Amino acid sequence: MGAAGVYSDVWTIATILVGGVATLAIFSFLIKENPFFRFFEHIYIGIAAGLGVVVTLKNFLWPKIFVPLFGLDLVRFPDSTSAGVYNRGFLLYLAPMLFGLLYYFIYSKKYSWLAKLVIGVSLGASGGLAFQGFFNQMLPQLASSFKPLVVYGSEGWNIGRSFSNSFFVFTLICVMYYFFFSFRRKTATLDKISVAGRWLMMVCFGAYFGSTVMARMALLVERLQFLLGDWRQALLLLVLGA
Amino acid sequence: MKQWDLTHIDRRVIYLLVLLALSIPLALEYALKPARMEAAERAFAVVQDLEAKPGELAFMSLDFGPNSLAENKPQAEVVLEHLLRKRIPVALYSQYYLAEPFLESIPKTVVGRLEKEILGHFWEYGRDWVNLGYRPGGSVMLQNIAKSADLAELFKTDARGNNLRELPIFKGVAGLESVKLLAEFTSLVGGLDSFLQFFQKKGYRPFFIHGCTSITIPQAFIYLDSGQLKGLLEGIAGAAWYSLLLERAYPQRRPDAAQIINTGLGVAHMVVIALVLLGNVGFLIRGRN
Amino acid sequence: MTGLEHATLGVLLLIGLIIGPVLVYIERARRDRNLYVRRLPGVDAIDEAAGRSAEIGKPLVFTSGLTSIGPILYACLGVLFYVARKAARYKLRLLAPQCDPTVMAVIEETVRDAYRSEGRLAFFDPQSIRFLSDEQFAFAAGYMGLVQREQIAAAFLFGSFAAESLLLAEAGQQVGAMQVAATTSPEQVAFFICSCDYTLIGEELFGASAYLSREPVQLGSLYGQDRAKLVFMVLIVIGVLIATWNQSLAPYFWGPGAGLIPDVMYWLHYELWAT
Amino acid sequence: MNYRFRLIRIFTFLGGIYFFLQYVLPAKLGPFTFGKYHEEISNGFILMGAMAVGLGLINLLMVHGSRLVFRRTGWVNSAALLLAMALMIVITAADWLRTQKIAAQAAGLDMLAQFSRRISSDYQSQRTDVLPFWERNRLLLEAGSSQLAVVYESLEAAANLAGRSTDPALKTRLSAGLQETAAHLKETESLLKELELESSTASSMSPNEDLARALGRLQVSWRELLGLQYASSITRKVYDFLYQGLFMSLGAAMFALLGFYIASAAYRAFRLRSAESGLMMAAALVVMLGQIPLGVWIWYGFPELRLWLLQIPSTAASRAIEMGAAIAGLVMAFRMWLSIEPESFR
Repeated sequence: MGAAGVYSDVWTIATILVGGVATLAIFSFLIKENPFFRFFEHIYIGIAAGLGVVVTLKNFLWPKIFVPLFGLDLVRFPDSTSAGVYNRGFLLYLAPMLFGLLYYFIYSKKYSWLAKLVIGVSLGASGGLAFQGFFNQMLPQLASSFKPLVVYGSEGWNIGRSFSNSFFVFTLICVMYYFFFSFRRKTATLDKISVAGRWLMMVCFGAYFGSTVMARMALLVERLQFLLGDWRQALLLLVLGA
Repeated sequence: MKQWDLTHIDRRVIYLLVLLALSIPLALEYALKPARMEAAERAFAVVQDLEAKPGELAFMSLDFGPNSLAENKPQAEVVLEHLLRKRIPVALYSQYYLAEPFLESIPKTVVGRLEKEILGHFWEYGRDWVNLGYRPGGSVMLQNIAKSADLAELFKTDARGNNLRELPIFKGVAGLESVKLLAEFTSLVGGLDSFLQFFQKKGYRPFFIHGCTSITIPQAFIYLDSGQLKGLLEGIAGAAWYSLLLERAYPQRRPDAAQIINTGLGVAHMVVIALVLLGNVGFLIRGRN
Repeated sequence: MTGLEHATLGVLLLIGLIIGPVLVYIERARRDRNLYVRRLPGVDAIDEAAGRSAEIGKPLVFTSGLTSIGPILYACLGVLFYVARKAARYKLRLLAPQCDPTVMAVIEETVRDAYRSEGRLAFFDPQSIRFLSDEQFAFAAGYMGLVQREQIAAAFLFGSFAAESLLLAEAGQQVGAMQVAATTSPEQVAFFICSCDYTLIGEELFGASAYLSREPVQLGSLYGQDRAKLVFMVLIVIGVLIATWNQSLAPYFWGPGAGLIPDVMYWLHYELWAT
Repeated sequence: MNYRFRLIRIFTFLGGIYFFLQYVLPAKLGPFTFGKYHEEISNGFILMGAMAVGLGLINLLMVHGSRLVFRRTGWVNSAALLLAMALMIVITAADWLRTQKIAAQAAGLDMLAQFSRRISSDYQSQRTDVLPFWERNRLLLEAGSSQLAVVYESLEAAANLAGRSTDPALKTRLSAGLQETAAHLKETESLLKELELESSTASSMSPNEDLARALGRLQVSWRELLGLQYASSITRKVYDFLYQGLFMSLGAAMFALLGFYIASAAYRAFRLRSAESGLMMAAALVVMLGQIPLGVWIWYGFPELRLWLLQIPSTAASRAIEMGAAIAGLVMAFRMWLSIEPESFR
């Protein structure tokens, strides 16, 4: 944000100021849990809850359900003709709506089993959906694992790529092998494959950890930039009363 | 008081060290010389060799939100600055709604800095750069861009509501072939994929340079190796090296946020590495006793 | 990649290859109750953590993080059921902070059932199933505060986690709780390993419940699942060998385009995959 | 097995049957086209889940409401939570309603544009089941005039705001928007007067077509202007205060905490205790050295080694983990759908 124009407005300054205070409140947790953090923790949960309710209404319930259900997207012209016809099929939305209300029976001692009906339907639905999800996710991954172990390029045998591909396949097999639960490992070799699988996983986790350090530090820098930049200026403005 | 034990440094001391490592370079605006990044050098060369005739422009897609701001924003700033210095008109656009405010704020900061540095020269909205705003629709939108024979017709207005036909920057601009360069900055791999797939038409593909975050470097390198990307800014380090190259090409330029942030992040990494090493030294000493 | 809207014949075959062994082995497990399962140290730690909690009389926490309703949640429920029974038996407080209302309903039912099965339904406190927020970091903030204020003795972090994993695990670490974590997200495992006492990696999350209960249905499906994985492993080996032959060896020995063997994987790739 | 349990099983099965069949069966099965109502059916399921939103709210109200009522420890914080929640609901809803209203106002113009186009197309296709076009044009003129009066009024309000505003950027944007909208308004007005109202045969319907286009342009610029006006209203500013100042800042701060924690976790956990932890530490150190200048100064090969570690072993290992978990997940999903469960559980 540029300097002069932005600070002309009281609300903008207030927004920046409270942003810095909120940031410091969260950071204060680093020293220890304290009332300052606790207060903003509760504010955060409250705001998120309020936002969540309206966002559900605004982004889903209203446009996807209520608008077609009440035919609000139909245009009525001054001569009382209209574009499009109301589709009564949308009345069927009332069924999942009423059925979804069964969730609230978990508060009843006697009828809490009714809530299990709607829970069952949602479990069943996610079970049914899993088939498509599984294949759309796994098949491309499977196909892209078919790497040639030996690679010939225009300059002959490409040792580097051959090694990389072989190592890739080796890692894949070892780690998959590690996750067998039900086969007794009868020979020492098989046991070693499993150990190799575990070691290779540790390399993977370490590498992910290392590359995440940069992303997390970068987020922290962004906050510090804000505190040392916009927030400091807004604070000065407040203190000096300019 | 117990003896200094390297295996049990209080966590608050560690937090303090991280805080100091990151904020001292920021507060003092101090920058160390960044490391050479070859992929960023290639990106620099692409922009350096770029020439735009009237009716040609560069496209920048800023597809990042607050979460990757610290890495993607300096990248976007240095590339935009380079383009503006070379007087190549730039159209900024985004596929990610959280990026919307940056489409205005980033060019404004860059232009402000340039005008302060090179007195008497001005960069005007509508002539040197334009904000096309956030455009929903993802890859469908990209396909439409590729198919369009008249981009002004496709986009119609800029984010401020101006008719694109009335802006000098769009004078003579036809379809995709008028776009000489595409620079995309994102932390999302999916965004890059769809640009590679759809931002081209038969027989023509603009030069494509990309700015990624440290996490997505491995995926981005696959496309750099295959030649689909002509240059790559790898996280903040890439932006810092690019910034240094700019300084070499334009000696009166002052160090910017990219190099300062890069210094802070580098020092913070060193702190972490040093702590790990110290912990192990303490661990080994204790083991021996 | 959006993928396929509808399955092809090949996919149906694969579904059969995955589900078939599961059904067969569930039957077998019903007859033979002493099926072998590899030891999972993280799972043994669950008992240890519950025991510790009973010793010092402080609460347990079980969270499924950002898991939404689906197979992963279902796998966690087995462990939750086990933990909740322990809590009911030893009269421990079990806290379950939530971030999804529908998941909350499922969790509440499971905990209630666990208390019922121990004959201690009267001890079940609905307020211990606490909704925090459906916003990732608001949930994390609430969790951190909760763990500190309640000074918990043990934490179980089972399910899908994202960037907040380290926040949750460090909070427990700071109060000295014994922590057992399990997640299928490879990016988050490293953080759990650094901050928790035991971490179950990937599939071990699914194995945990079977290992704990030794129920025939769960053991059988664990066995079947291993066989299905074997199928995928064999597919990978075949695919790699064919790729090596067709892309490198055949062109080298016979010249370009000659000596190729028919590609089973081509079938997998195109017949199975493309519409 | 009692009837309740059986009923739950049946419902669970029914819940999954559509998605399963939709995937397993071919797109066309005889006269059936599977997936024709896919979006609506999916919405139905989402709707069912969305009904549970209240569970979270009820839980929050019970926990914090009781704390507040009985003044238990922390009741001040609970009060703050409930207050923040109520305030956020009110403000977000107000913000939404205002934007909704702007959209509805603009939609009024859009409706007229559609009507005008329809009059033309109905005339050309010689539709007989509607009023004759000159009478429809008369209705269009009537509705149009009253709509344009509304636009006029709002222009005055916008001009007022531009006069009062102290923000120069807003001022220029407002006056630019005003000018443009006023120009489009004039154009629309004059086109409205050219509509054919008398003769029973029109030589051409081009006035109607022109009017539709002008209305479209007016709609765009007016909407922009209304949006601009709203952006400087108090509701919007309070919303920004809550959303940007609190919600986003708190989220960013929580995320930034990870920067501190990752350092202390690395220090604590990366020890040469065993081969496993040693390997993990070595990989992490190499990757970290590969992404900072220091690493390159020590050895030029660190960035490349980092890349290799992430591209080859890490990708392979995480793919193997994901594959295994996905297979286990599919088996679990299948069991879940058919309720193949031990009796002790559920």
